[in-house]
Amino acid sequence: MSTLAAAASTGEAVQFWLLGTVAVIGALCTVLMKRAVHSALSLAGTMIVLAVFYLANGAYFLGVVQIVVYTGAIMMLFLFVVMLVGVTAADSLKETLKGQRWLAAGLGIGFGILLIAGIGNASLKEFNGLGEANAGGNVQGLAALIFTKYVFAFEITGALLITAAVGAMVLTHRERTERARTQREQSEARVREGKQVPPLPAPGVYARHNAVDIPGLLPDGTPSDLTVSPTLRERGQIRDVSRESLAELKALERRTEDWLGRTSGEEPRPPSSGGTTPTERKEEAKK
Amino acid sequence: MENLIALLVAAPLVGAALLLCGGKRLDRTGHWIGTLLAVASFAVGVALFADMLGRSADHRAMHQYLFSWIPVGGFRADVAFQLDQLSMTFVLLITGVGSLIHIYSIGYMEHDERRRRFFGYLNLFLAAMLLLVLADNYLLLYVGWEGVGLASYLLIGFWQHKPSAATAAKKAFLVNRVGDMGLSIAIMLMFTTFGTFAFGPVLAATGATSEGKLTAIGLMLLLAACGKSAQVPLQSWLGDAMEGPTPVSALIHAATMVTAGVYLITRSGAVFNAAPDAQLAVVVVGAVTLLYGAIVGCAKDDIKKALAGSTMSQIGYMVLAAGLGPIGYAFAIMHLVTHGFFKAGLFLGAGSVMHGMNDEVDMRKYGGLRKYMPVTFLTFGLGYLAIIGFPGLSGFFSKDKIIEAAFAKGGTEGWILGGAALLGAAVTAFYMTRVMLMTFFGEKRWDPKETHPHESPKIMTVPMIVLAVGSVFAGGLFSINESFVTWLEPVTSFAHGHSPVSATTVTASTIVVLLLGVGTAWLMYGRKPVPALAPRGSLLTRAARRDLLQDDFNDLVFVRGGTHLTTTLVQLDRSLVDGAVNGTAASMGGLSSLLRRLQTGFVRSYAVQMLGGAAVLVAATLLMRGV
Amino acid sequence: MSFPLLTATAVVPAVGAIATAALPAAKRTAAKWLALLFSLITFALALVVAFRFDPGAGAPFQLTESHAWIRDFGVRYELGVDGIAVALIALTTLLIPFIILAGWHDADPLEEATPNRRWRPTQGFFALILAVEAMVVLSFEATDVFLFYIFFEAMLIPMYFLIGGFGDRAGRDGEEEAAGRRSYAAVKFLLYNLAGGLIMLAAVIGLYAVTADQLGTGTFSLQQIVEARTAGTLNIGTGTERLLFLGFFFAFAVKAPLWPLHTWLPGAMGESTSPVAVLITAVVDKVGTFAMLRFCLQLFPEASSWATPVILVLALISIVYGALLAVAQRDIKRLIAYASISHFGFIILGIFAMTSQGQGGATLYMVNHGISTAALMLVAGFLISRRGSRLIADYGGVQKVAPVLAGTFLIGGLATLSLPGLAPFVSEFLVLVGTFTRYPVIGIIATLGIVLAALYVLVLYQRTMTGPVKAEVTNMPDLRVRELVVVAPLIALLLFLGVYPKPLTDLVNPAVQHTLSVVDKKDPKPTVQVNAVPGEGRHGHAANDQDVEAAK
Amino acid sequence: MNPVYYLYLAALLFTIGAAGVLIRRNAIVVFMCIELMLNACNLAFVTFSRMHGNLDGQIIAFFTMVVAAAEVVVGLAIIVSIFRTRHTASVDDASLMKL
Repeated sequence: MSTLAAAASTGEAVQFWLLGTVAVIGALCTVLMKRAVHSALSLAGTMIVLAVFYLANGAYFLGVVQIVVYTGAIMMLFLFVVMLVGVTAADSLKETLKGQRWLAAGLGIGFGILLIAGIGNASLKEFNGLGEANAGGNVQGLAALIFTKYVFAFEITGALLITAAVGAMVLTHRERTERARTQREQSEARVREGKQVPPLPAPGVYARHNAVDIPGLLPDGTPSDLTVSPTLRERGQIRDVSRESLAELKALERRTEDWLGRTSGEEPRPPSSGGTTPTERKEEAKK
Repeated sequence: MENLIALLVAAPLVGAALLLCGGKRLDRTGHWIGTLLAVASFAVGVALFADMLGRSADHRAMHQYLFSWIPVGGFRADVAFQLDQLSMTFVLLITGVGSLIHIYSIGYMEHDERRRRFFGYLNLFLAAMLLLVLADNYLLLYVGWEGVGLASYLLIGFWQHKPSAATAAKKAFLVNRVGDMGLSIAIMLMFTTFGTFAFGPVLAATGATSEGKLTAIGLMLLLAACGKSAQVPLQSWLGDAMEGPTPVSALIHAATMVTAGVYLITRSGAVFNAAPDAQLAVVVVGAVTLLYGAIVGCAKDDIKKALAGSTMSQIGYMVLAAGLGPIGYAFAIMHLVTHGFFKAGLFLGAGSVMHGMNDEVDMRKYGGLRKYMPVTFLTFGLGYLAIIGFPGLSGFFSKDKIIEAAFAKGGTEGWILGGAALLGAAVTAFYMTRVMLMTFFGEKRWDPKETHPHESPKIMTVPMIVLAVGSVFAGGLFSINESFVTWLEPVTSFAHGHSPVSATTVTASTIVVLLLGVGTAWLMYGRKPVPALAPRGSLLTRAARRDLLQDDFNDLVFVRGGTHLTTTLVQLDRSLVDGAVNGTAASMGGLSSLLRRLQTGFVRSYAVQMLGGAAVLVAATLLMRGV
Repeated sequence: MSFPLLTATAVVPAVGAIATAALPAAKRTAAKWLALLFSLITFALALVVAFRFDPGAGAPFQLTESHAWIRDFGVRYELGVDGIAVALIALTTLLIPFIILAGWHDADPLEEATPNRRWRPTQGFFALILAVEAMVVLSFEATDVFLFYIFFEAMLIPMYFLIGGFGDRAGRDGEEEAAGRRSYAAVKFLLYNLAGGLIMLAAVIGLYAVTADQLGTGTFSLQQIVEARTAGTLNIGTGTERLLFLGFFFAFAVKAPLWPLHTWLPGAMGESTSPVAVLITAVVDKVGTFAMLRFCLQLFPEASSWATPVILVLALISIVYGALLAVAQRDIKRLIAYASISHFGFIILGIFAMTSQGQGGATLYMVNHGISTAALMLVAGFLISRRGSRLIADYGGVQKVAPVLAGTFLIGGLATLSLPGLAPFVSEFLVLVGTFTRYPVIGIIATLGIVLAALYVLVLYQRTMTGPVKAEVTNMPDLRVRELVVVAPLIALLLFLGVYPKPLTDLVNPAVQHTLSVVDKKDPKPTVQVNAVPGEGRHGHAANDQDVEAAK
Repeated sequence: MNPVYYLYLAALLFTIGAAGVLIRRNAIVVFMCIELMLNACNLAFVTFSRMHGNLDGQIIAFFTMVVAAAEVVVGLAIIVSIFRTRHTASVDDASLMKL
């Protein structure tokens, strides 16, 4: 489709209406989603849609660049940063500044209306499509322009990019101001502040469970939070298996007793939740 | 000869400068210098007088042009003197009486450590007064006018440690200032009307001027005269002015300064002749004052205040006469001169009495002094006879003529004025007799232990004698074939009035009322002893003791009202005018603190503002395209 | 190009200011003498100016100097003097030496307060005074509106420091209290005048725009603009002219000060030391009235005659209002300040009466008021420095203790109430007559001022000088030699100008006539033509013939 | 169907992005919204280039992308460093501009 008609085909119309709605929804989600991750993803969606529109508008190069640079690079950068920063719980959409939301909504709507009105009353009737512009191929056309007419701008943007890269490095690079503390100093500090002198206890119960998300049990069987990483604690992803392990302990004693031939009451009922059944374990024991 | 005129003024002026700037080294000789210069000025006056007599009546006026004083555009005031018969009369009176009083003061002020300054002030007064009567234009006259005011201020307040004296001085100056306002307005009117304010042109051009303007000028001049001559309604200062040393009262507040108003009116005769309404006002003021002063004089127990009242009333006579027009001017001046003699004499007498009674002024504490101070008694008595118009003495001639002229005004006015004048004569006789009796007759009401009344030294008595002689013979001398009138006629234009009653009737009636007054006085104060403490007295008496409540009125209206006004204005200035200014400043501050609210520091609110700005821009561009 | 006399007159004090300021802290007395020397040199130069100036010559401005300065905006360094300017320059340069002498010890308390090597209040004080002199002189000389504006504004800065920095230690309550009030007064002075000045700046720029629009090349030169007006090449629209006029007038009315823009004056004069107070009211404020006469009237004749009624009424209010408030004051200096307000009312009245008497009188008034207020205020300053209080109630019977002081004080007071024979009478009467000839009612009301003046002066004198001697006053020394040297010449001058003001009037009259011709106003003719010219046939009378011509 | 609809879409997206910038407190999300706005602009540019039949619009869009990339890099770096020091990514907490 080297020649692009001034008036769009019906196919393009259908495409516009479908993808347009998607784009708008994506944008709205970007704004309204609680978690930054979701915002980023919906933004990426919108951008892909835009890429398609670029293609539809005969900007093939840009369309590709849009996908590569934006959805490829920039959005990934966003996601990285989100991971770096926003892992914590989603930020509430509750407004703190008084009247900020109403102002924003009012101004936004007003602004949009103004823009649309502007576009509306601009007489944009004649469309001479990109037919001859893209005649020699879109990329070639762009290249020709960039390296002749816009060469200086191009160079400057290059400089800008380099500066930006360097700037980012400078900003994020943490300069170590004082030398690292030796282990001795650390331990001394620990002793001095007094809490948790020995190393933190390991997670898991008696080495039967050693998943990081299972807290260790204190002698009386109550789980201790010290044993799991604070991140998991924050996310509320701790599995509490203390009661079940106690039940298993009981079952073990029963088996030893009837293996010694002492009879007793009814079968101990296996714990309802999680874990493996004692029958399986019997088989294990047999192996 | 003309060039001597300036000398008249210069001599005392030099004296004043010497004595006031001379410093302590002149303390011993100061008073002699002052007196000498006063006498010198008198001598010059006599010389000029002789020269003037030598000429024919029409060429007696002399002029001396010194220099152009204020030339601005059409406005030209010169320092130039004019010495005609009228001025001459005044010059002789001022320098003559002035010199006498200088001599008298040498004795009177002997024990005052600031005597040098006193004489300096006296000389200053002489200079100013001479300037007043010698000026050939109204502005220069105005200088003298205020100059005498200043001198009177300084001399009334001479004993400044007495708050009463300081207050009296201030009062005198202020009241005079009100009059001066009138004079200055009159001068402005003349300038707008005639384009000049020199006597010659102005008085010559009155014929060609609308009566309205002349009336205005006349009334303003009258206001000035009222201020200076203590005429109703501006008379309130004269009584308090008696706080000054007695020679001052004699010279300034009896003989010379207070008569300046009469001079002004007589000098401006042409204006008044052409403005009957103004003349009427003058007459009314004169008549009212002569009665007012007389009544006040009757009630005062302070001898000087009584005399002050009489001064008011006598000047009332003069003003009345001056208001009568050509038939009166000459007699006004004549009475002025004779009054100068006998009233000065009376005051000097009073001063000598106080001198002997260690500065007691209350007549009720006098009594029976005639044998202790015979000379004073004699001179005072002669002055007394003169003022009440005892036949043959000065007052008789001058006052009698005025009464005649008052009748001659004609119509009901004539009758009213004549009647007032006659009544005044009766009251004059009454209060002067009262003073006489209370002071020199009756039993002594003073304590012989602390007061030892004694005759004053020669240097004081001699001037009194001279003045007494004057007050006896001056009147007669003047009226020998109307010599005085003919002398003044070229200036004041004399006309014989046709009075409805014959001269003899008037004379007879004056003598009758005179006897009446004396008789009543004798009945009240001569026959029965005078109480040493003033009885409560009738309502009129009490009112008269308080100057007929004039001061109370002034106090209520001007002093109190003025104080309130000024204090409120101060408040307004602080709250309103300044408040407006500070208010603007404060409102600016408030506005900025309001704008400060916009700077929340929250990025997002800034963002909102940015978006708003963007929206406005877009809207603006759209509108531009729309338009 | 002859020797730039006018520039020299302004430069000398400026150099003096720098030199004085440069002296090291130890050389205090040297600084004083240096300042005095420079002020005297300036006075001598001013006298030379006065003699080189020829009133008879036709040119409105003489001794002119003109150099291009800011070419792009047609700003020129243009100096020139007419009679009025000469008189006022003479007054300024005459007063400054006396001010310096009177303020000989004003900075000493500060020296004792902060014994610091770098801190040099004495040098600062006198340098500031000289700086003010330089600026004032230049603003009297400038005939270029922009040049004038610069110095008109710049003189605020040294004045601000003089008011805020140096006070008489006579506050009722402690020094820091007084310092607070002082700085308040100084700030008020500054803001008030700056506000006026900024409005004027707008008007100045507007004027430039108009000239640039109509003459092709914009100019600030007074003479060019006046000539262009008369030639008809420049005619400012009525509305514009009125706006520009108001812009100029507002600034000058603040400086003058005219009711209701007067409230900064009592504070400034009350809190500052009396020499500085004299500097304010006798020198700096004169620039305002002078500028009304030179710029407002000559640049905007129609607008001035349009605004005249309102201005006259305001001036009238100032006269009566100032006098009444003076009566009610308890503080000697504030009383004198309000009296000055009343007097400035007279000056403005005379200027806008648009008669030769009125404007001539107003000019004389500026000079005489300068001298008389200086005399009164400086003596009051000596009095205050003796007793250490500004309150009238704290005095009494001084006349008995210090007769010379009392005498000089009385003479100053009498001059203030314009007693005939003293200089102010001449000017005040001229103003009154000039006003009366055109506006009789206003003239008559203004004469009330005479009575009120007598009231406040005499009340002041009575309360302070007369009566029984107060205990605190008993051992008050009389005037010292330095103080006599300050006061005596002023009093002599008052007397001389009161008796023989002709030199001054001859100096001023042509300038006034020129101004009137620019404004295109004539003196009203007397209703009755007196055939007899006063004093005709007198010898030595030819002197005033040209005045006759002037009047016709 | 008239390609001008692309412009309407661009306007809509731009507005949504702007509103997002105003509403969201999380700096990262704010950044995303800015990206959204930029993309909207790009769409408009591309559409314009189609209208005028020359490639300049696309060039501009291209440059916009580059600039956007640079901006994102620096911006995110800033966010990271801020988060390190203040342990938050909320723009409201960084209100040091207010004194």
